[in-house]
Amino acid sequence: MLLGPSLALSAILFSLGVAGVLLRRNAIVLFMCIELMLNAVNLTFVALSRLYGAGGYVMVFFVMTVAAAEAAVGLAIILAIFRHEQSVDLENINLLRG
Amino acid sequence: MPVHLVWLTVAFPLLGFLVNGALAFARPNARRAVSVAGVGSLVASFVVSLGIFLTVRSAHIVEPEIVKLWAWLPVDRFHIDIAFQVDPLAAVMLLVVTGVGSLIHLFSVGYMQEDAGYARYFAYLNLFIVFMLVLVLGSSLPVLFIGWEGVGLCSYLLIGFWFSDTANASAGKKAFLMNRIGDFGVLIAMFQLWTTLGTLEFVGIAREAPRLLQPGGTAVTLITLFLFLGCTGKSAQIPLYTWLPDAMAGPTPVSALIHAATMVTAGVYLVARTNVLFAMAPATSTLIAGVGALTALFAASIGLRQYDIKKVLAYSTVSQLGYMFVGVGTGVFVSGLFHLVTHAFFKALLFLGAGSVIHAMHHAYHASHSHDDAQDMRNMGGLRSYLPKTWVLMWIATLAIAGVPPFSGFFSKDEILTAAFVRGADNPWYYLFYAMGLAAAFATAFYMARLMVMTFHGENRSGAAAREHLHEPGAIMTGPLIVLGVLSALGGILNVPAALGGHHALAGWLRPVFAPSAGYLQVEELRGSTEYLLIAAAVLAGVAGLVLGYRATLNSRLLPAREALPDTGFARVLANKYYVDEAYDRVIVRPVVGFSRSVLWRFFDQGLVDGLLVNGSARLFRGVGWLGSQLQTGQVGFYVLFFAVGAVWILHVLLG
Amino acid sequence: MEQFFSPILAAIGYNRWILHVLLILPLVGAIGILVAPGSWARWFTLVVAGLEFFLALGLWFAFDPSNGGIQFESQVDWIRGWGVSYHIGIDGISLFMVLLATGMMPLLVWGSWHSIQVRRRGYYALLLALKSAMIGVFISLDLFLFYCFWELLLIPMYFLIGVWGSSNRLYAATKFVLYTFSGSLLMLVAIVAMVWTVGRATGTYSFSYDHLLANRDALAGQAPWLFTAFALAFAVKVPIFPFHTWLPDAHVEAPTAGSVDLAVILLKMGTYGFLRFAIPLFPAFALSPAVSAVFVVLAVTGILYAALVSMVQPDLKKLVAYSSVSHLGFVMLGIWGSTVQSVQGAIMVMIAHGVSTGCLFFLIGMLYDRRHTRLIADYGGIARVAPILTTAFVITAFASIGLPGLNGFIGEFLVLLGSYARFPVAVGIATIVIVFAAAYLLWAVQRVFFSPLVHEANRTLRDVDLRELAVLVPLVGSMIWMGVYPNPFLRRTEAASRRYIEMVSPHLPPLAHEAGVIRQEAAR
Amino acid sequence: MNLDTHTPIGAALALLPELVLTAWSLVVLLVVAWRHTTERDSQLAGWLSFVGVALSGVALWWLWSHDARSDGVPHMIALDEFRYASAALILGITGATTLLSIRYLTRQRLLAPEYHCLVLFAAVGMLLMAAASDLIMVFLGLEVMSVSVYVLAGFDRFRRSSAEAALKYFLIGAFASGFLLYGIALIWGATGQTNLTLIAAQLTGAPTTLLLRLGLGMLLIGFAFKVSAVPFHMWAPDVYDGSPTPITGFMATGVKAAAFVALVRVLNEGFPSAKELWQPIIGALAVATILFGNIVALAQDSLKRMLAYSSVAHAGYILVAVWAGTPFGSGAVLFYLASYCMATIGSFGMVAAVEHVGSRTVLIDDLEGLFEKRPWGSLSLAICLLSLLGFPATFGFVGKWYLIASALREGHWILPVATVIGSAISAGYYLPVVTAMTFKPERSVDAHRQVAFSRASKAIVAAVVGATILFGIWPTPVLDGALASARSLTNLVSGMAER
Repeated sequence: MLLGPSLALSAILFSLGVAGVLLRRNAIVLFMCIELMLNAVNLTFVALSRLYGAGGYVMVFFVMTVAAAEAAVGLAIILAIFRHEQSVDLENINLLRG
Repeated sequence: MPVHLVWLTVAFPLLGFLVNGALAFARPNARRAVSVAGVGSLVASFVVSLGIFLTVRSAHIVEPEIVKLWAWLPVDRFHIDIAFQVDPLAAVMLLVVTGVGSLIHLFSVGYMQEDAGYARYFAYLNLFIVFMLVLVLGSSLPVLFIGWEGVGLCSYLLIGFWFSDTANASAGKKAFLMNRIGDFGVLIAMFQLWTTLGTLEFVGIAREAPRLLQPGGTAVTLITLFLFLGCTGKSAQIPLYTWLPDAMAGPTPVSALIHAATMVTAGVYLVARTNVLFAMAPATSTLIAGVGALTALFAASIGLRQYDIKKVLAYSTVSQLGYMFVGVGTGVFVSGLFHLVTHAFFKALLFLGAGSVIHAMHHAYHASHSHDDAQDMRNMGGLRSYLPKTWVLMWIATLAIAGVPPFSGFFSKDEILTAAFVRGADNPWYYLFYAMGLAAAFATAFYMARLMVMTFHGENRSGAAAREHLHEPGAIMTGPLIVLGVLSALGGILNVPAALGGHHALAGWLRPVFAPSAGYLQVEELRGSTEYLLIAAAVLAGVAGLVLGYRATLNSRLLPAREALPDTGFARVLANKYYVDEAYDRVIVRPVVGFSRSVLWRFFDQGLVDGLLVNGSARLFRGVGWLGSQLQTGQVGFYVLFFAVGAVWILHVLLG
Repeated sequence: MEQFFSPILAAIGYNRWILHVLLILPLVGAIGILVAPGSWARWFTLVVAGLEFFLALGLWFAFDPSNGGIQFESQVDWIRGWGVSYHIGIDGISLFMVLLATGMMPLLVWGSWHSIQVRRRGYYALLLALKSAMIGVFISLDLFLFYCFWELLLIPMYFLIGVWGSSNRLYAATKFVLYTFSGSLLMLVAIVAMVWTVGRATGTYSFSYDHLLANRDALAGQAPWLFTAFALAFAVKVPIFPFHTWLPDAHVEAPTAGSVDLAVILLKMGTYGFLRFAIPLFPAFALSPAVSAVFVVLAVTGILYAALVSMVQPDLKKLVAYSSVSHLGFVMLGIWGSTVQSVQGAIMVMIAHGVSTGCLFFLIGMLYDRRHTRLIADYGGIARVAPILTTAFVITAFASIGLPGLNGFIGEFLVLLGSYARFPVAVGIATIVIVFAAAYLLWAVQRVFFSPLVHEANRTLRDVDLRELAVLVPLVGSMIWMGVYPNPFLRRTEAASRRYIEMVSPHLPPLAHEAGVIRQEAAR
Repeated sequence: MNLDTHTPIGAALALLPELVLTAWSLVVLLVVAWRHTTERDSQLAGWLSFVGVALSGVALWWLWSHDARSDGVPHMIALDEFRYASAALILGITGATTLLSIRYLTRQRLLAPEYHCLVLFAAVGMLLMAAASDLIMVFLGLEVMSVSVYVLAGFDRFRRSSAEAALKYFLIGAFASGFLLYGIALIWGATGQTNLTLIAAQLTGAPTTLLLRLGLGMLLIGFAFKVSAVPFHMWAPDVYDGSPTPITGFMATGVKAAAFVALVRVLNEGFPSAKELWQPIIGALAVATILFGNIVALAQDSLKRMLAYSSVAHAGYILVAVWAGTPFGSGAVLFYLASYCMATIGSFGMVAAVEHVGSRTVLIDDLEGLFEKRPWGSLSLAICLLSLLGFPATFGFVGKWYLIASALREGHWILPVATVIGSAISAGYYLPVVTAMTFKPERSVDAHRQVAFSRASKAIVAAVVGATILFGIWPTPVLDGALASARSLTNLVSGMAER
């Protein structure tokens, strides 16, 4: 049984994703880190499927679909901002504040 | 006349007040109507009073007759009616108030004839009589207090009668405030009485006090001390006397009625009314006598160096009130009241006489377009040839106040001094009070002689132009003077002591009133020789004062006020009344106002409470809000950091 | 009179509908004004106000003085799920508050007839709406309902000050609302907590005052903080020193009618709250020595402090505002005096203060209408040109000073007399204020009305006209009436006061009172 | 009527409102595929969407009136009054948003009728969240809603601030969904269930495992973000500020309402036995949110931003009722949501009307003297703000009592006190708006020339203001409804009889 290590790995991946979000300033990179988080969760689902049956696999598909939708929307938004800023560096995106 | 009609004595002046009050707004120049309403109501009241007096006399009313009008403050067990109490004391006071009041009203008709506020004047004067009668008739302390404060109100209005002058308005306000300090005492005394005795009616007090109070105990001493505080305010004793001289700003008849004959004696009346309490509190009594003696001497000494004729009389009044308090403080309530009555006669006479002089002087100056002070005695002199009737009558009053036999003042003053001396046997302080009283008697005679000389004798100093216009006022003003002159001369008959062949008529009359206190006061008999010695001493002091005052003043070089040199040395201290007013102003008034303004209002109210706490907290919240909005940097990274901190916290709570 | 009116009132079922009508009528009037043409607004308001007053007059006769409990009571379910009901009624304490509120109405309209030039419709509508809320506060016997009216009242007042006030009105209006709103929010928590606590103990969840009162023992454990929450709300409204600083600003900036309403009704709400709710619900805590000490000290401090501060105000309205703080200190003292005398005295002070301070504000408003200044220094010698105005002012001032024979004295005297047994030293100190009260008012009178006429503009100042006289005469008349013959007032409040004392007396420390303090001394 | 959600027909019926709305939005999408150029097209799409919302409402009413219940243990879709009530609220919000948007879009030259489809899609997501009795459904609903709203936030794509708002919302939102999803996974791992009722059954009496705690924590983080609880709120002011105004209103009401009803259902249905785990967290979040939201709102000059912070603060209030974790509390959540949403929609409707064409934000000072020109509009805004403030005779007043009562019933007083302190502070920023409108004169003669209401938005504002006052005075029907709905939340564990 590789349940423990699998869960641990997914936790590590998730944390890496979080850390990436926290540390990086590029919108695209940030988005990729978020995708990493989602995939870490997918790993959890898959790992747990060993325990609880196929429900986990179904879940993974759901998540992948959602992630795809998010990616589509997200990239569009990033594009839109790029058109305004000529950059996707989040440091520069602070028109709204206070 | 049935006793229950006593309310009529109040109703007539009240009616007069209403009529005159209405006329003051509607027809201020209807002088005849005003005179009729003003004087007529008083005369009617006097007639009723006389009827009541005769009834009390013939029916031998000993127990107070309570005439209830309506329930005023019925609150649970506390129940106060608007009710009048008719007994010998009330009857005497009724006569004095309405009698002297009528005379002064009559005098006013002449004195105020040309004043624009004629109707207003009579309205106030009538209102005063209403309250004064409520004061002397009230069957309980709260009802008395209505009158007590009411006369204060009228005094305020009448002192400030010519309100366009700031000084007059201020004097009225000062009088009211000083009186209020005293009223504070009366109120506290009432509260304490209610808490201890459960009653505020005079009958109840007389009944319950011996039962519930320990003679000489703390409670009764406190009560009487607070009551006496009230008396010092109303009757202008040290330390609250300073308003009375200022009160001379009012029209002179007002000074005669309110500030000499009636209102200011209310304190003495109050002590007499609640005599049982004072009899049970020897410590307070001693204090009263001491304060009275001190006031008598102190005020008399100031009177020695005043130039304003009314100021001299004012200080004289303060001084004579001191005598009365020596009397009631010594336990001889009858003597105090006796002096009250005789003083009402001669002091009213003196004031009205002074009024007559001022009236003449004022007219003369007015006619000659002079702006000199019509009340300054330095501008008078030699007036006897212009105002002969006034001159004679005022001499009668002077002899009376100086205590020269057989004028009225002699009897009353002598009784007080004798009693004080006698009391000295068991309380040596009273010897001192006696000595002070004697000295005051000398000073009194001295300044009265000075007043008479400066006003009526010697050369006239009012200026040639004015001199031609000086003349005696009409009969409407001299008439009352003559009546008062007779009373001043003969008033002593009321209470001639046994030593001089009398039988204490007034004392016998008032005995039921003072019966409750009799048990607490030991009456000591005097050996005849001592009594005659004391009489001789009193007379000597008076006569010596008169003679010395007469000669000293006549010999001094008098100049009209504008040419006069300022006083020097101790005389200057006296002329400036020992600087007491200034001291009060510096030590009390200004610090209180300054403290209120800069510390309480500016610093505490506006600065601390409103500024720092109220507006400050608003500003603080806004400031914190601004800081909070500075967190909102617009940086996604920062937001995520915040998010992460929150996440860590949540997980920490759940896992920890 | 009563024998004459009572059958008539009974015949028309007066007791059943009167309170509802009094509550609703002004509101309906307010809506009517909004839909009616603007030019009708004043007359319409006057008619509504007059009608309201006329209807309320019946209370005077229909009220049963011997009954200390609630009268004219009616109860309709409102929010059944929570036990909230539309429960109204009055007793001797609230009777006069309602009469004051309704009696002032015609005077308010009449008194500010020409003062308002802009947005008249809104002004009169708000004035009427305010009245509804005020009446609601005094007749509510359901805490939810009470709280609704309590808060609702802020809005019309807020606009009255904010829109029709003078120069610094924005600040004053905001401060007024923020201050009182914040003060009363904790009361909301306390009310809900109370209902649940009692509900848990009895199984009945109800905001009804009777229910809570009957089961107040269940609250004993939480009394300290519940009472504190109530007390804070009421203390701000009274206002007790040191929560008073909103009042001078609100008074000064409000238009005349607003000032009068503030003085006459609004300031009574706090003390009424103490009498009706805060103390009867938590008597053991509220009247415990420590809490009593706090309130008595605050009351006495307020009495003296406000009088002293009042003395040095350059602005007439501020002066009167501070004097209100001083007067309400007396009410607080009387409430904690906890004797029938002191409580009745407190109620009398409330009534008397309403009449005399209301009248002072009217008078100041009249001066302001003429000269557009409230600064004392801008006046002087007015008595010469406006004798009637002066007379009215002086009488009112003396009523406020507490001259016996006028209304102010009755209450203050009873308060002090009744409280003396419990707090002799405090009463002693508080009594000193009679000197300061005379000082600040008479000084003001002297500077405004007496003294020489120095300002040219004052020379042409008009005396009161008939309209203004019609406002002043009833007020001054009632001051004299209440001072000379307060019996009808005392009689109507006595039973309620006695009931109140009975309600709280088990929790009072025993009083060595009524001819007994020194009895031991006598026995010795 | 009982529905067996295991059969296709049953499932379809159970999802009828969602299905209707989805289908209709596809229809609208088809229509706008051909007609998407003129103002009229945009208006057509708007009205069409409104019809869709109405149809969905009819479906909902049909279910509700037939008292549809699920056969046996509920599966993925809850069939209870709580769902119906919240769905009704959501549909109401959607309809109002649609109507408010029509004029706004043409004024701001945002002529892309897809906007309305997106609103409908978001509404479908919200409905699903409200209906979800399974964590997967919660996630899916949330994502459907979020993805649509991301786009809507950036809909005014030529405005920099709108694009920025979308980006921020998207990044942080996706980040948060990661947490939520991980939470779901871990809970699944801990219990082997995703159905709330079954989770609850699993947890009853069982010791809480590390996995469960971790999962619950992650779940809460995800929800805290959606309801914008402090400190997960940082996105909200910026996003609200940058988005098109009707969308801001939509986010402040619909998104928040959906998140709250889902949260309430998850906590009460799924984790009643873990109450002592989540209560302190919710409580602390509530206090922080109330205080922070209110205090920072004090410092705002921009009307929209002020309302944004105010909506953060209101999330805090609602969390107080969530904290209670009782049917009474859940009722309070519904009730308060209703009152809050009405007032907020009214406010944003007014903001949309006074907003100048272009990108300039509306400052509070810009409203000065509005009363002179627009008395009824100003009055409406004032009433909405007073309802938010919690003044008597408004819906919000009763709502606030309900919230406070729900916490006090549990014998707790810190949260109620925090609530009232927050209310007191909030007077400090609501009143200045009223002050500006009524007390101050206009800046210039034509300061309010641009203010424009369509008849539809007038109707919406009038309706919410009317309801705000009506339910403020006569709240009984709403109260009864809310409480009945809350009681319908299945709770196998404690039985929680109403006291």
